[in-house]
Amino acid sequence: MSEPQSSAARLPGAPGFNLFHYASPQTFYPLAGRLLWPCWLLAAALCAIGLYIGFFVAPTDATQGDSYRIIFIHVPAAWMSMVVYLAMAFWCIVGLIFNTRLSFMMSSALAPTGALWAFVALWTGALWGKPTWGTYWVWDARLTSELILFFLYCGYMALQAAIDDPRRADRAGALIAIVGAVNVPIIYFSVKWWNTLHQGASVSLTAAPTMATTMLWGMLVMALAAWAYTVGAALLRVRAIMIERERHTDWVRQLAQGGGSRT
Amino acid sequence: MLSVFATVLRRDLLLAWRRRADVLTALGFFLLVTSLFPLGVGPEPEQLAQIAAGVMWVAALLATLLSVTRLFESDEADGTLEQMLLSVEPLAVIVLAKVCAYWLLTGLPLVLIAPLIALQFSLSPQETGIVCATLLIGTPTLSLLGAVGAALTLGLRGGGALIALLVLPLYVPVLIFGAGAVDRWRAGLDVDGNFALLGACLLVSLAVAPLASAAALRIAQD
Amino acid sequence: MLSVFATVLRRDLLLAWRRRADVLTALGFFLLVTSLFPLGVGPEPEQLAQIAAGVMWVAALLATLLSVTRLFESDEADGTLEQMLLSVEPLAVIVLAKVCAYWLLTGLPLVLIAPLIALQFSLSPQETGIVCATLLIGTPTLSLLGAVGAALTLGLRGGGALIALLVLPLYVPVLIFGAGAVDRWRAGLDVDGNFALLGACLLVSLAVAPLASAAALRIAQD
Amino acid sequence: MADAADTPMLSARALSCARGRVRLFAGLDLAVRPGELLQVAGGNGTGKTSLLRILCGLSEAEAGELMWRARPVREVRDDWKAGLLYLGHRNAVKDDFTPLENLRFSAAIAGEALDADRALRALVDIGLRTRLDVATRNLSQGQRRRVALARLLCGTRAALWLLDEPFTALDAAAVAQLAGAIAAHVRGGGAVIYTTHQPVDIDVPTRACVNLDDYAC
Amino acid sequence: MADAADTPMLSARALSCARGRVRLFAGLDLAVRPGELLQVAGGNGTGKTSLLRILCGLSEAEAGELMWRARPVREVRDDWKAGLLYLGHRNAVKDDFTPLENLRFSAAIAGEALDADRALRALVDIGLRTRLDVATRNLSQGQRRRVALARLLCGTRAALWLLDEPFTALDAAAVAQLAGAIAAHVRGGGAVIYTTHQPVDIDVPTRACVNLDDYAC
Ligand code: HEM
Ligand SMILES: Nc1ncnc2c1ncn2[C@@H]1O[C@H](COP(=O)(O)OP(=O)(O)OP(=O)(O)O)[C@@H](O)[C@H]1O
Ligand SMILES: Nc1ncnc2c1ncn2[C@@H]1O[C@H](COP(=O)(O)OP(=O)(O)OP(=O)(O)O)[C@@H](O)[C@H]1O
Ligand SMILES: [Mg+2]
Ligand SMILES: [Mg+2]
Repeated sequence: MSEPQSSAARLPGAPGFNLFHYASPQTFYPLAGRLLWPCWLLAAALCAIGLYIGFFVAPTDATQGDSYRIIFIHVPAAWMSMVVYLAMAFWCIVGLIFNTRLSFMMSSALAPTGALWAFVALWTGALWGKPTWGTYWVWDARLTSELILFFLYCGYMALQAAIDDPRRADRAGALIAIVGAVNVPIIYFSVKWWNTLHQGASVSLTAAPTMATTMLWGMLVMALAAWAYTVGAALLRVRAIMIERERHTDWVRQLAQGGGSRT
Repeated sequence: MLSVFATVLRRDLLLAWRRRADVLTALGFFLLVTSLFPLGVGPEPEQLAQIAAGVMWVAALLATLLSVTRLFESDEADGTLEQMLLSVEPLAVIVLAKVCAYWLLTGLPLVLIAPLIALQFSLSPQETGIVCATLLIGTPTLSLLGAVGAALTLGLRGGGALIALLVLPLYVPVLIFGAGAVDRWRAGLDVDGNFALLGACLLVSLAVAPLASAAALRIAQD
Repeated sequence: MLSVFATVLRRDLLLAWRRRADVLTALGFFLLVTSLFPLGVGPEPEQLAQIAAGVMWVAALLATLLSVTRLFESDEADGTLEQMLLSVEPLAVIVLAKVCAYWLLTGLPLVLIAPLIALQFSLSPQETGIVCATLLIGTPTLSLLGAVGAALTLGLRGGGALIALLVLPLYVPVLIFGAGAVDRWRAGLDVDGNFALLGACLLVSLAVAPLASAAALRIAQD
Repeated sequence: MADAADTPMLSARALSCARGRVRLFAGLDLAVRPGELLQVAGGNGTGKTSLLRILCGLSEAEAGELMWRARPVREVRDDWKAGLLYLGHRNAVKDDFTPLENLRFSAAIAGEALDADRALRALVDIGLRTRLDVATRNLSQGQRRRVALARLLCGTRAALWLLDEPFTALDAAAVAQLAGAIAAHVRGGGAVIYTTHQPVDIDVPTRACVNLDDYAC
Repeated sequence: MADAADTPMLSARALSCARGRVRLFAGLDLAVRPGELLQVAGGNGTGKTSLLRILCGLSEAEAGELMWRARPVREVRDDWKAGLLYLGHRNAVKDDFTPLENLRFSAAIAGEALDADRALRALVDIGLRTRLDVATRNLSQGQRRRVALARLLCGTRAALWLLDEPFTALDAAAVAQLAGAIAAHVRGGGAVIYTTHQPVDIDVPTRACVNLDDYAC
């Protein structure tokens, strides 16, 4: 019994190229550990600020009253659910091209968080729908495609769980992640392509914002908090995956003998 | 006899545990089908509430149909079925244990998730209660009848579709009594009759299906 | 390349001919589901006509889902798949041939029988025409996407249900465009958009699915 | 009377077997007594597997009579079933279980209790010590066969073993070990009917051979 | 240059193979030249099947390099694929087809044309004359194996045969015949890599043996 050798080390020209230095688990593991706490702290701080703006600074909406304040959770969650999926697909493509184990680990580490965001977006959207549309759920294009996104996350995780061999699990999952990425633009543009109940995009880089500045700030701060949380959660999970997958390698054994020094 | 029942039950549950995804995905299938129908049919809430019970029942039926094919398949392929036929224990008991495990893994979760789906279709609490109760009595019947179909088509080509053809006619009464209960309740009629009939279906299939499946398996092996 | 396509196509058709029941039963399944639905939902003609397109589409989708699982299964079990992977011919072409045969055997008969079912739901001739046309363009897409799911889940536990979870999300757009066409036509809107989108789905999956399936098969065999 | 050494454990009279439109053999008489080893020989397709499946009741003969301890099998179906153990071409192991789980469940299905210790010992004896916690799907061809054969090593109630090509896929060491186990069972008063195409040395006092080539139609 | 007798047809350098968390072998060098017969030996589970699957590209090695006629296989993937024929544990025959149909379709899938006459002759040669119109599902274990092996008898473009336990389930006559076919292929300038647990006599001038027991980790 001995450890499979690092595939990153076999990359042509890998030793000279700096970026690949962190492409191998044993170098990335301590880095991830160091990044962990800053991420958590940032997430907590931004979340506090964002919620403060959202609930105390932002004005009450003329038509919707206070129920609109769900927006401060709903929109960041919806954004993150799409971003995380794209990130997963990105890591899978990197993994397939460069054959780095770490990229696949990143991808599987991101999936549960992405699923969580998709679920939160669906949940808050449904709660919001009751007061505004009079129903929790309608079969509108955006809602449906967001639901599909959630199922894609579930499918990705179920597929990986069903395969024992990590290599095969990685590659099969990658296929789903990449093919499913088609869904993300559909979610984003659905409000444009079909005329639906759901709100169109009101935040855009090119046009002037159509909502109150404080609302916008609250949303953006919350979005940053969600980013920080996502990065933190992904790093935490990727560390766990690394340990679990490489538990028979020397560096993990040394880590275990080193008395759990985390960084 | 009891011990072989317990062992086979435990064995099938353990096998399913090894394939956790299986249990989750059977559920996922049910969820998806019930979500697909509104998509196909159109989103008017009243119309949806009208057809909700029907859709949930059809989905449960299809979820069973889709998975019951595999009830004996793997045991046949690897030769375990031969060993079951050769066992000193009665084959019907082994079959019953397999069906129980199957229902616990596919029928029960579906009954448990049903209230959520009823919510999605905006059913009232009473209607939800009735749908779930009919599913609770009805799904074991579906599993038992499915087992007969699975045993009959074992080793035949055509598999899934052929099973559907054999078993669906038997499923129809269950479907009618089950899905009909909510409609009767809505119409202000009483639903005891439906429950009694569903119960009778369950009892009859409980008595007949294991024996019939066992017989079919013996024939399939010859 | 063409010759291997023709051979594999012929081979799969011949295999199906040896198991004639298969072809009949896929059809039978479609017929049964579409007949079950009125049973579950209640027999008011207007309501039925309302949901007819949706029901037929969902039934087609499920018929595909139910049978596509087996697309590579038997070739995997007896080792033929290994030989296909080792062939000098491109694997994607072989996969495409298999999908074509599959569609000819399950999709096409279903399109051909659809007018009969439309009659049963009392659709008008124009509506019937639209439903059949959408099915004709849509079912090949379903087969192609199903092949990717089948390849991905080959040999895995979870089988049918796992495929459903993976593939249904991709089926949903097809379903929406397909089933939506009749509704739009009824509402007096034009349906060209739906057909264009269905055509686009078909072209995209024709280009992507064989390659993706081939990749998935290689992964599965490793 | 049942265990008297001269009462055949299993005997068949005028057995014939047809598959499709072909009759494979006819007029086959055969008997196996306690302490006897019987090889069923014959070329490919002469009906060895078919014969073994008839002898254990998985298929029915076209004609002929089958006796368990000198009584027609119809009358003593339960004794007959309890008295034999059949291992076919297929291994009857579940890919998702570990070898130990497979061994215990297959004993349980046959209706025999098997304690974990004994099962474990059998698996270690048969050379799977380093693969005890690997799912059977990941084992090699020969290792799977060993999982199935481990049942023979951990003591079974069955007096008669019916083994269809037990030596396939096994390496030389495993073949020798299995031959030893068969010999021990036979010497202990059991009986074994087996088929094989490999020349294997099994060290028992009495051995008989039925060559199906002689009964071909 | 390609066919010079001293250029190895297929060679491997420093091959290692891991399955799950176990490394099966490492640092394996191997080369087979035209006119050579190479046996891969080793106990059950030492990685013979895994090695053969790596050599034909069905799985990937953990490390090491594979060369086809002295060039890395990555560069000559098509030649490599066209040059070899792999027969595994599984027969790759369809239960519903007759032997003849099976033979023709499997040649076609591999990308070789095969006329009916030649295929028929191969099947008759291998002893299936009386079973030509029986569906393969009804054949015995050994007869199915023969259907798969018939491909070797009807001439194939492949210069290198990779045979995983080709002799299982065959009776003595069929084993001798297959050994003859292998010998003929090798003498004709082809090469064969095979595994077996049965001692079989193959009459060729040069034969080599790699024992995986020696490379175990
Ligand atoms: C379950 C139901 C819902 C889902 C799945 C959902 C999904 C989404 C998604 C994916 C986005 C981000 C896309 C983008 O930025 O363009 C989003 C944004 C948004 N949603 Fe929802 N939503 C739901 C319900 C609602 C409801 C009921 C309302 C309020 C009436 C609402 C109002 C908004 C608003 C205002 C935005 C921000 C749009 C922007 O400024 O770009 N959503 N939703
Ligand atoms: N429908 C059929 N038509 C013609 N022959 C058939 C049919 N079904 C089975 N057979 C023949 O029956 C025989 C089955 O033999 P069986 O499997 O018992 O052989 P065996 O002696 O075990 O052979 P092996 O050594 O190859 O395992 C085969 O010769 C097969 O060709
Ligand atoms: N996930 C895993 N964990 C541990 N060991 C594994 C795993 N997957 C495969 N193996 C081992 O890999 C080896 C596969 O060997 P392979 O099939 O190549 O053997 P073989 O030499 O062909 O044996 P046989 O003679 O029995 O056919 C086996 O020893 C098996 O136990
Ligand atoms: Mg045999
Ligand atoms: Mg092997």
